[in-house]
Amino acid sequence: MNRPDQHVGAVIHQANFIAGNALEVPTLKVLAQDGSIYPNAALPEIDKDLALKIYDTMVFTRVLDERMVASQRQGRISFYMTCKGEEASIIGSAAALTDHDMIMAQYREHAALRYRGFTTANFMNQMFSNAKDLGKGRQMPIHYGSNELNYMTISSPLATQIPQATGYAYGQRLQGNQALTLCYFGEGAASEGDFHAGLNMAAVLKAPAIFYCRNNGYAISTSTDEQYAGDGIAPRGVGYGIETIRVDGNDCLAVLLATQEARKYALAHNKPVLIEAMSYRLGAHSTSDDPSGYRSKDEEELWAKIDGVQRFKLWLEQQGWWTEEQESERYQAYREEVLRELKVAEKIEPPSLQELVTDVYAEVPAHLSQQLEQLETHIAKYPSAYPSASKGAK
Amino acid sequence: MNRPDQHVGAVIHQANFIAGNALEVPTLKVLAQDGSIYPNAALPEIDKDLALKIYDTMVFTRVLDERMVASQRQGRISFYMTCKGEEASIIGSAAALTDHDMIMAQYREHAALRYRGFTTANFMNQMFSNAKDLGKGRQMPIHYGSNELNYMTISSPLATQIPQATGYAYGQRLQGNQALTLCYFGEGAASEGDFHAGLNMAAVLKAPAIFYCRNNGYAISTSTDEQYAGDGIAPRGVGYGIETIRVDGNDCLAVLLATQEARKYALAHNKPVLIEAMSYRLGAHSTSDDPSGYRSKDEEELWAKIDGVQRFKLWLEQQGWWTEEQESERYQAYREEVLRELKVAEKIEPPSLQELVTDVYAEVPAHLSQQLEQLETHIAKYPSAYPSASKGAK
Amino acid sequence: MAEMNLLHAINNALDLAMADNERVLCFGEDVGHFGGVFRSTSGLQDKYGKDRCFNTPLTEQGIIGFANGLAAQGAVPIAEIQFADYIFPAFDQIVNETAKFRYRSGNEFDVGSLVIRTPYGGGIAGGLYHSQSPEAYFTGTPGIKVVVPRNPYQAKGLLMASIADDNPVLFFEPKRLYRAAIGEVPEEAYQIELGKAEVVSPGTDITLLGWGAQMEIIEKAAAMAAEQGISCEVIDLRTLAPWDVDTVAESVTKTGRLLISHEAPLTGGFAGEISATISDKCFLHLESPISRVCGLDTPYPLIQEKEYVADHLKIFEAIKASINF
Amino acid sequence: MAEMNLLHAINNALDLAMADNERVLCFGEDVGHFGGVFRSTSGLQDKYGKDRCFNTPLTEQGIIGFANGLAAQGAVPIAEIQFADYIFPAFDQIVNETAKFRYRSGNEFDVGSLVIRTPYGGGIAGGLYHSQSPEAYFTGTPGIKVVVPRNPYQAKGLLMASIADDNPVLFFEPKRLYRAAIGEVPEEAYQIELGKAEVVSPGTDITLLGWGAQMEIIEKAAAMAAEQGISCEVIDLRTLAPWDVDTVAESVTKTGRLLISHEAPLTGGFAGEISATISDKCFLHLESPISRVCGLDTPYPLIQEKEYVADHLKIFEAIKASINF
Ligand SMILES: Cc1ncc(C[n+]2csc(CCOP(=O)(O)OP(=O)(O)O)c2C)c(N)n1
Ligand SMILES: Cc1ncc(C[n+]2csc(CCOP(=O)(O)OP(=O)(O)O)c2C)c(N)n1
Ligand SMILES: [Mg+2]
Ligand SMILES: [Mg+2]
Repeated sequence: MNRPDQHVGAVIHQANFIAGNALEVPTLKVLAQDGSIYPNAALPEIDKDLALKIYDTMVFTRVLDERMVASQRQGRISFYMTCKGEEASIIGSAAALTDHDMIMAQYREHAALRYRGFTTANFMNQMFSNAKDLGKGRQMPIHYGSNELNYMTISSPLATQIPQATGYAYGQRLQGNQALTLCYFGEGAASEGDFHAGLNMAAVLKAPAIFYCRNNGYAISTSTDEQYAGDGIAPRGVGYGIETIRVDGNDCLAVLLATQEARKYALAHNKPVLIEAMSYRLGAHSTSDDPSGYRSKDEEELWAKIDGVQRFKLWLEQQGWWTEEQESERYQAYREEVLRELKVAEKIEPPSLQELVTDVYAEVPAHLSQQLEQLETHIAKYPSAYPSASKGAK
Repeated sequence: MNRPDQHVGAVIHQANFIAGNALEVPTLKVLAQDGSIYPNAALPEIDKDLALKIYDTMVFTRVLDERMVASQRQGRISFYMTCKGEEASIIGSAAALTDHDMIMAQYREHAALRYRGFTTANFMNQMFSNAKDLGKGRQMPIHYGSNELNYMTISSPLATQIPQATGYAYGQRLQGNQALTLCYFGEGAASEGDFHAGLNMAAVLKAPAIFYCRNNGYAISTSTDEQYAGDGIAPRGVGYGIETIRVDGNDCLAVLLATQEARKYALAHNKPVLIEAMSYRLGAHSTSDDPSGYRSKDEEELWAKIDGVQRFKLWLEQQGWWTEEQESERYQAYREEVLRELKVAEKIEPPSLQELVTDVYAEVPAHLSQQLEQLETHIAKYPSAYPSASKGAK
Repeated sequence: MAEMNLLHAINNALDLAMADNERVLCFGEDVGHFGGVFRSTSGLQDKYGKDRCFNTPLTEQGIIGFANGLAAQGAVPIAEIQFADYIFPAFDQIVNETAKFRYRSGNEFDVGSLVIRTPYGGGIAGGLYHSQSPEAYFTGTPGIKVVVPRNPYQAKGLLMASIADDNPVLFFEPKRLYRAAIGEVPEEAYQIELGKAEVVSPGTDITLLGWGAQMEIIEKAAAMAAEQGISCEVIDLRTLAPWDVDTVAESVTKTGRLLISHEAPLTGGFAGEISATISDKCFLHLESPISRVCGLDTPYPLIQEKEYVADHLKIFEAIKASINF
Repeated sequence: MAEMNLLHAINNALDLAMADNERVLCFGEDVGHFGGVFRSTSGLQDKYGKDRCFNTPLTEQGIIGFANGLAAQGAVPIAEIQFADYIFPAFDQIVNETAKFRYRSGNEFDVGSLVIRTPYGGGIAGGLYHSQSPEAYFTGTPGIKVVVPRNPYQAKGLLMASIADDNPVLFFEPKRLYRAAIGEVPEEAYQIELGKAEVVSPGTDITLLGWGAQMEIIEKAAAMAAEQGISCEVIDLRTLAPWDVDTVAESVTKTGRLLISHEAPLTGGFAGEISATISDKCFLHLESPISRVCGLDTPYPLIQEKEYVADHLKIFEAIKASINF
């Protein structure tokens, strides 16, 4: 029942506006820059195994990013995007989940996929669009996905995954299997209408989803002051009646803690949670981008200094769980592995010509079979003009 | 420059979520139910002339709504929507503007158009889709618009006017003519993606727009608890960094005060303002709707008791500006006027057949001229089958 | 068998689908307690609970985004868009997401269980925002099926087939017929195969092709033509994407003439695609140009609706013109 | 005259328009300081200030909604959608608002000053979300004009005409040619009339029709055909809505044959509409079926792009098939 007194809290008799910055949003920090824990800080549930798995994923991601940017420069792959600067944020949040939880990401979160178990070969096959790519060579590099690992295939149109995450989580709730959906998106994507729809619906329909905003300062060249005029994305949570927390995205322990708590809350109450992780996109937007056109080296250096990987490593060392020796060994091992798998993947043939028409529908309809047939006839006339025929793939 | 300390207010070391209802939004009230002013309440700028113009518009709107619902029942017009219950909210806000300000409404705000000077004949011509309808008989009843009166023609798709209002206001700011745009929308429409886009862009691009949410408890059959889980629409303003106020929508003086202050603020700072007016849709959603299927009589009566028109009238009487005699005279006069104009309008011929193809483009392109020509030839063969030919219009 | 109008037939199909599979969900604006503004989901919330039949907030892009996620999760969402005129805010979710979900993931994920229902079409004095027939925006989008029933029996069978189909289906309901079309409908579950056109009445001189509410008008014109001794073969396309080229081509090969009629404007309407394809397939059999009788190339008007629409008289004249070519 | 690539030609057109009228504004994602991800608005913010050339938040529905409002207010907005693949969130604002603004208000209000620019098309290894050619979604929408240039000279002249035109124009830019197409372009302002197709090279045996980046490929096929003694009349449609039926019909009446080629998938593509119209107009002149050489009916692929596209070899084969019919 809609009652006249429903929304009436306090009554005022002067036209006092609530200021645009009325809501104070504090930031959760656990790990200081020197690798120590803040006095009185709560700790996430973490043991040595988990800590090392997190750090291992960080190292792998750094190596992968470095290698693939180089490969793109060499013309071996067409495109790449790094998650440099946001590893702590991405891996810390992924580590708070169980494998049954669904991850719906934007694109810059391959570290979470690695954390889930995507192999180096899996990565390479996708980026080289070869016959072993789970996505059958149909999407640009970094558009990974894996049903087995509960990691939804990336879609380029921004923010579309947000209301989808709401639906996915709603389905999970109805099935009652204590799993939820974590949805990543950038502070830029949060300007899309789909963000609004997804969060509001999640709150109203009680979908156990964690909406995880990676606020990394930029949407391509657009800085946050041209993206929003409020205090970031967190205050919007309150607009939807959603429990919200802001966290230092370069603080892996804070991210882990916030996400663990969010997961418990979401499942216990069948409600969404919004997390805003403050971090910085240390690299270019993508290999097609040159950030020197829109931001200063000074700014980049300021952020590089508070890097989350370094911070986490210092903490590991203080725990006695990691040494410089292990560090260089692991980097070395991953560099070799990535290079080795890269060389394997780039030699694997492309998907067969038939894959041009599969998966448009569950079965190939008549008109697509005909189009494929005509194409095959045509290619047979000009085999040298088409890679599929000239490379002998099929 | 994006700095690491940019969004960092307080720092916390425990995962304390901000509650979904963390923001306390008070409600502005000036006029008590008995027509008295709350002690210490600020008053809007209002004199006798303005007060009587407001009340006159209230009376006209009540009469119009009553008559047109009856006309629809009689089959004279196809469709109607009343603004019953929200007159104080709509007229009070319109009265805070100058004639140069643009009004972009949703559909339930014809009282604001009347306040601007739309004549009774104007209303009737639109609802009877006749040749004198400014909209050339192309839209359903109540989709009014007037360039002269700076009242944008209503569009059925919900919320589309919200980002448009941002653009309009941006254009007004660049022209520097101290005018702004007031945009009305329902609490239901506020769930659309266009709401999010429009408000965020207004805040970022500094558009002097007043976003006026009529929270009337329902979107057709959907009550507010199925529309949002937060504390109404107002807290969203803070999410965008927009100055915001909630007002008792049945309190015409509070609405007038809030809107007058909002206008001053928006023009002085080139910034948007969000107003949420709490009220109730006393009537059915439209003449196609029967609310008994989704809400109780009790609820309706609860709200009818705190009607804004009655409240404003009591205040007028206490000022000595209005009497029962004037009241019945005015009602009588408007009933006669509406009936008279209705009878005139329903006899005016429909727009000419040519209007079928005008205004699709600025000029009628060749293919549409041809289509019209073919149509004319066809109609000439079957004149009795087509109203335009059988009624002799053209 | 029971006598049902088109609304009842749809309500009945939804009811059977929900009873059969607890993963079937119905939702949209006003769909829950109220049963939808046209009442097609009437009674379903009472029967199956609020978790399975519910109101959504007022956001079409959200409804379809949510539905895509649900379908990917394994549920069977049946999402309602209140009027087809209001499907456009969801256009990105449909065209870039629903339609490409399976393809882009290499079949790792799909939304094949999704059905989107929406009332379309004119004839109800609804003006430009309650009368549109936007099917052609979707028939040009690989990855979705588009279905339009013409009467209660067809509506139930096609809807049940759409729910069972392992592809996302856009199901357009002719709202003008919701209460106007009444017919015998089996009470038990049944499906009408998607992708197959139906020869509604055989004929020899010209093929008349349409779908949805337009079929009634085409049949009226065919009756007028019959009085003049012209024998029309009337075909209901039923599934518009992917469409049944063979049935249409076979008919046109026989009759030598084709007329297509739809409510949407001529230019860019789906009749153009059909005409292009059939011209190609039946080039040597066509005895006159393929005729398209459609809405004018303007938004849908209000007061001049009668003049605007592709009515039986316009179709009748076009049949004669085709025969006399 | 100066040598310009297609990007320069567009940048130059925008520059001249902004210099000429202070009510002209350019905006969109990354359009401001950075000059757009393709750099077509490069330098404009420096020259005309942040109020007239600026970044917007990342919301296409917001960009076009905002642009509609600005146009109604009397400004001359030139809104950029970063990729045509991302125009769909703005579909409602374009199809229900932009296109119907003047009509629904009885000309009380209009958004005739609006231009929406967006890069479209494939050939850049962009896969399904950086390669789409969505023109047919708009050519079926009365109330907007749709324009596609094929080279720098055309781009500047057509864009300046679009800005001057009193109707909303959707301007699709062939991004594959942004840097690849280079040509002589006058430095001063000039306009190329909208609504007129251009006979790019005259011929007698078959008419080849296309637009945008596809023209280059059509011309390559025409050259191959010429070597075989087949004389092709090549036409660039340029304005797709409303389109120049007369020029095409006249050509086909002469040649007796028509081939249409576009990047978008076959089914529901704009070639279908053209084929249907020309079949009707030129029925007695057609010596073979109208040929459509288009993308396959699938989303745009990545690794199999070469096989997928309507290339010069496929067009050449189709020309021969048409001649030998
Ligand atoms: C709907 C849509 N619009 C535009 C784009 C082009 N685009 C790709 S990434 C990007 C910026 C995204 O910024 P943000 O969400 O902050 O994520 P980040 O890149 O910083 O991780 C843009 C505009 C797109 N992919 N989809
Ligand atoms: C995009 C769109 N979706 C759905 C509708 C159908 N519709 C018309 S009014 C309405 C409810 C609007 O509620 P609200 O915004 O609260 O305004 P109120 O009627 O209460 O004044 C709906 C769903 C529409 N007109 N446009
Ligand atoms: Mg970002
Ligand atoms: Mg409401």
